[in-house]
Amino acid sequence: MPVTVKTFASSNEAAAALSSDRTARYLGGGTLVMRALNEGDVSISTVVRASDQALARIDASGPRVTLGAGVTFARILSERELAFLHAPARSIGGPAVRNMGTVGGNLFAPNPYGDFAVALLALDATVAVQGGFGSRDIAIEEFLQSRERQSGTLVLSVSCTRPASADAFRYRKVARIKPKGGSVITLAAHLPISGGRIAGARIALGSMAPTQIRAKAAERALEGRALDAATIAAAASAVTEGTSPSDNALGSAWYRREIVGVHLRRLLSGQE
Amino acid sequence: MTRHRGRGMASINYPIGMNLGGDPSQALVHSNPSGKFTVALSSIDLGQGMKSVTRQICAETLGVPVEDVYVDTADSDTGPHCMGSFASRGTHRVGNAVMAAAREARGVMMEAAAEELEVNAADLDTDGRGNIHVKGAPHRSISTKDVAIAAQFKQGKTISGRGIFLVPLSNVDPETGEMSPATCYAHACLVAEVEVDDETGEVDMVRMDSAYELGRALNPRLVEQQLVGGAWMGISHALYETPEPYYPDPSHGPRDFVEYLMPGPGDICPHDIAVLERPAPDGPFGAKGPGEMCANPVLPAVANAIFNAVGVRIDDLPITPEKVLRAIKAQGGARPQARR
Amino acid sequence: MSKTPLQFRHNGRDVAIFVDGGTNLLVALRELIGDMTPKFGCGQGGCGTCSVMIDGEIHLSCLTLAETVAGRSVETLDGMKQGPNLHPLQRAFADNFAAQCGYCTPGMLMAAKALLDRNPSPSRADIVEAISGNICRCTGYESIINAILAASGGRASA
Amino acid sequence: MLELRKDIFADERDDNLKEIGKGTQRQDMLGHITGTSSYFNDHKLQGMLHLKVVRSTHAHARLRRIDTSEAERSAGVRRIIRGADVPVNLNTLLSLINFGKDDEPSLAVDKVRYKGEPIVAIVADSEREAFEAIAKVKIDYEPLPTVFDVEDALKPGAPVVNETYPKNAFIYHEAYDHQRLRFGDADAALATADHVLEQRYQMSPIEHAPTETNGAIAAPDTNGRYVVYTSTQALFFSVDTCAKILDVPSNTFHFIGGTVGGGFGGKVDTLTEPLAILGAMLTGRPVRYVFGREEEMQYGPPRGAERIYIKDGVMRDGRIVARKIRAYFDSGAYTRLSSYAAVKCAAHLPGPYTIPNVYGDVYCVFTNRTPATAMRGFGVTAMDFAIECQMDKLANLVGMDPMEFRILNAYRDGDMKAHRREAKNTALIECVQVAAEKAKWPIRDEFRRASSRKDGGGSRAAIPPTPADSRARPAAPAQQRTTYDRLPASVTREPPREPPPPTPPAAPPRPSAPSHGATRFSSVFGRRR
Repeated sequence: MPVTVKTFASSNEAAAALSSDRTARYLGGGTLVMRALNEGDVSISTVVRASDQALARIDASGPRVTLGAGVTFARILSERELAFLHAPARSIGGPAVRNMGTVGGNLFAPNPYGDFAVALLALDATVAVQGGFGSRDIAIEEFLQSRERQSGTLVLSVSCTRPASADAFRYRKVARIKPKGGSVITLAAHLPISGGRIAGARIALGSMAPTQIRAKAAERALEGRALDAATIAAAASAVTEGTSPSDNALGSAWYRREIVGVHLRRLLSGQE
Repeated sequence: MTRHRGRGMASINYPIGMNLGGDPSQALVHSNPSGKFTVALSSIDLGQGMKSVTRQICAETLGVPVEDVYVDTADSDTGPHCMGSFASRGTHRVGNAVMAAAREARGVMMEAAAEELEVNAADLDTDGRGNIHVKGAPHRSISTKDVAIAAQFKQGKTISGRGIFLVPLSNVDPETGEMSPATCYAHACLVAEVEVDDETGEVDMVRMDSAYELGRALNPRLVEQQLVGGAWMGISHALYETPEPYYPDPSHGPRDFVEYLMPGPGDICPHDIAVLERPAPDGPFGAKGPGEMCANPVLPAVANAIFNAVGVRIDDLPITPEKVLRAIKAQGGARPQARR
Repeated sequence: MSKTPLQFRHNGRDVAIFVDGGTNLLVALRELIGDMTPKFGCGQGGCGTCSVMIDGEIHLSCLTLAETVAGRSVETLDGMKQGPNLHPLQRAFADNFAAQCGYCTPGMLMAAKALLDRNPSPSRADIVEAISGNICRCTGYESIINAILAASGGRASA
Repeated sequence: MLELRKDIFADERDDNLKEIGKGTQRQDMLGHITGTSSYFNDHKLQGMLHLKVVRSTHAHARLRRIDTSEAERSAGVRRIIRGADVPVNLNTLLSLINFGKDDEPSLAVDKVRYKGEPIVAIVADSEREAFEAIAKVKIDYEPLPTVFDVEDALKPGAPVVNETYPKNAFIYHEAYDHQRLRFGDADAALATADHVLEQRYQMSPIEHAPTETNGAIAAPDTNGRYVVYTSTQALFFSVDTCAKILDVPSNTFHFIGGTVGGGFGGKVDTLTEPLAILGAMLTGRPVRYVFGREEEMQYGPPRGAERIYIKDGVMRDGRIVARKIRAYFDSGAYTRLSSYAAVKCAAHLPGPYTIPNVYGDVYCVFTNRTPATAMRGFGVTAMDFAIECQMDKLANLVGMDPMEFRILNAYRDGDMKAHRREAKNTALIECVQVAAEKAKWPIRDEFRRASSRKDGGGSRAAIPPTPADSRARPAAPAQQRTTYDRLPASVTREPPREPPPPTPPAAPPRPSAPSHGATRFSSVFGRRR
């Protein structure tokens, strides 16, 4: 049986089709669903698409930035207003993958993929989803933790608040292969500074747990302090707390635990 | 200081052709009526340049321009038997077979030319530009095209040749291992410079300098392709690759090019190569085979450079950042050795 | 029958085919149109041998649902020559011996063209980035980088 | 950057050639840059079917039941192929040169020996339909104990991986579970050495990862033949292997290949051609069988892993006086080419150095992993890694510069090698000298003046007295026969002679016997003297 492709004009209809059919998957940029089909994943028999232009919209005019789920990484890189997201967008794939892969799809990408979601987690993004019962907003942390149950939902957009300064948001993907390789670990840090002190620190990690997670102990070590060497060292030594990395082809759990503090220290102190 | 540089070296040799011999290859060469030649092989070009190098060998042996030769490969109906493209045997074995076939074809071509010029074939030579002339009298000449026409339509001769090359099979003494594994060997020495991050165990290649001895560089550009690409593969074997990252535990095998690690275009380093040519007595124009041995010296040279940089010996391939970091931690930190 | 009609521009010519649901663009190009220049290397998006340009942007044809190119323009290596003449990139790849087995070459050339179409004088770092999604197992990349530098008027280091 | 050092060995070369030595453009370059080079998969055949295999999900298991009834009824399925459908469902690649015993089925019948081993092949109208049918094949496995470590596999009581070799090791010369190399008295020399260094080295498997995966398209041709487009690296190896497995004369096939998207050794094993042809025979239609990337990476054969122990004796002045090596090739579940790699490895010992006492035992061991095969540097890559890391350690141990240490111990023209043949045409010293020069690595004058053509031979040409092994000869399975050893173990044998010189390039070609029918390479040269 060939796969059935259903294309809808509105995301409402697409979401309804998706939630009513367990064999249906939503086709974004194709990097997940087309690969699964190419590799013989027969659990997918329906591919759902939506031509809704809202899914490809970028709203970057104000302090709150909204990215349609269908926005590609290449489009993010072409928007000067989205400079704070350029580093994570550029860290994904090669140019072809960036022309195809989408913000929405990245939320579903399993290890060792899903680097953009690490950045969004540090930025405390909100995910707007269209479920069977209408649309709603979910905090990204909750979305990622319950990702296994989200496959029947359609992501509409992601939004976050623009960091106050270029320095307040930092991102690093540690890969074996240059310039592009799978993530050994990925780190993102949002460090708003208020009166010389960090207020509302968020550190997100990729490949340090089954899904992207926050390093809450490291956040606590930073909170309310100046970003000096002692604070950075305290955050670096606390960063493995609560993590549960695994072994995979790119590195072992041991190695990830060993280096995550080194890279957090380098990231926060501006070292290469 | 977290990054340390070090240099290491290694030298190797490599046997040419299937171990113990017994691996024949054949070639057929024939001319069409315009004096253009086809080489029929069943050998394989997998990128190493089989078609190109046998074309040059054939042209040189026939004494015609390389443009007048085309190599057709591999078709089991038209190409005579060849053991295959492996064991660094292509240039040496197939090259010799092509040379033998081209020599026989040249013999017929010279006989046909001699008949046209009414001289003795032994007094003729080729100019490599498509003409055959009387030695010492270049004006008494005939083009290979005219010779081919005359041979085909007037003299009834086939300008063609058959060639085979076989290193006879050697047996092995079960008690001592006495044997004749190969008739010639290629050689190499390579110096690798690396930079090691002692907090992450990451190793970056800085540069490589090498000398490769391969009998004769039949085509230096093809040699360069093999040596540059082969050394890249050596880096890859040294630092990155395996389908079983936790060998002998078979788990976590890579499934795609993100999980299977090979150095990307941003991981390469300058590589200065010197090529030495000590002709092999039984190689075609002395050639051995550069294809396989080029990667081999890189692996130990990199391992030895890492020791020079941080004082740890990693004896398990691939040398991953994890292995380097574990070893550095086990010895209580990096111990840079005397700078080389 | 559940075939879907599909029309698009292929190297400047309009083509019309019928595809099965789920057919990717690589299969459509190779098996339905007969353009064998894009190659299958992985079907996973990891090797770049199937790279084509869609509306001037580089894409992986193996991960592109064929029917999404309806009405769009698809360029492959088959359309790179300018009439009978080689494209400067093709000449530069030849001059720099930037192909060995040749299997990655179509994808590399498309990735390089996508770069030069937007950035006619790229730096070495730009080139490295542009081909970072394309695997070559033979060359070690150096000759390919040099070829692209040469085609863009830069000086190759070899 | 490549520099030709024409000044070195100039007296041995004629550099006045017309085509040789020129950087002529590749014959295939225009095809490559225009995308018109034709690989096996670039052939579009009318009505082509697609073959996919069901692979074992266990590394070692008995197959209790294989139920394909639901898969047979699946949409688009043209034919299900089981082991019983394969005319000769047991083969070993090197049976073509009469080396080793048939030990590997094309499709597993009663047992699987590695994860990913093919059990059932499905031929369907589309790849999707083949995948759907695969999902409907039910296999009842009885898992068996597994062994993954080469040294564990050789221990008594280890699970038997491959019943053809019940001790989990390839049998050499009907006598030993390893290939030996004996030259001089290594133990005596170790006892008198100033320093002894024993080290362990290991290499994990390595995947060839050619950008083009393994594959073949087979189609019925006119007059009862089959045309086969293939990615093979060894055309006649594939032709003859298919003739054997499918039990038909080799001229049934018209194989076309020759332009291959990288191989590096990974396209010698003839894995896709037999099933593609069988599919075409059973359906009367063109059939394509091409590996997906994950199949290529995990179930396509890799360069096998190796474990190596080296024990060296070195004198204070830097001379190596003894080298003792024990090496294990991890063949995976079947022999393929690892048995041959071990012999090549033994021949390579002790590396490009003249060492008066050398002792080597090289094992080819079976484990429950993907069978290994040849790869660029076959049999040598890991050993070179081990030897050259060891050389660096030895140089360090005696306080010598590693370049000078190599030159001191390098083999030279006229020296006797450990496999008892004279070293000729050597050039290691010159390579070390030039690499040192290029890298601006200072070496002392006496080492700069050394030459491969000087100071070899003489006492270095002698074969030293070699004590017979004290170890009892292990009992050998009676049925073992290899090219290497046709004589019963008890017969006193003549040592192998230096073979006659190879066919000189100038010699007129010998007429070749026509290749037809089921001719095996072995019938051409498999006899011993």
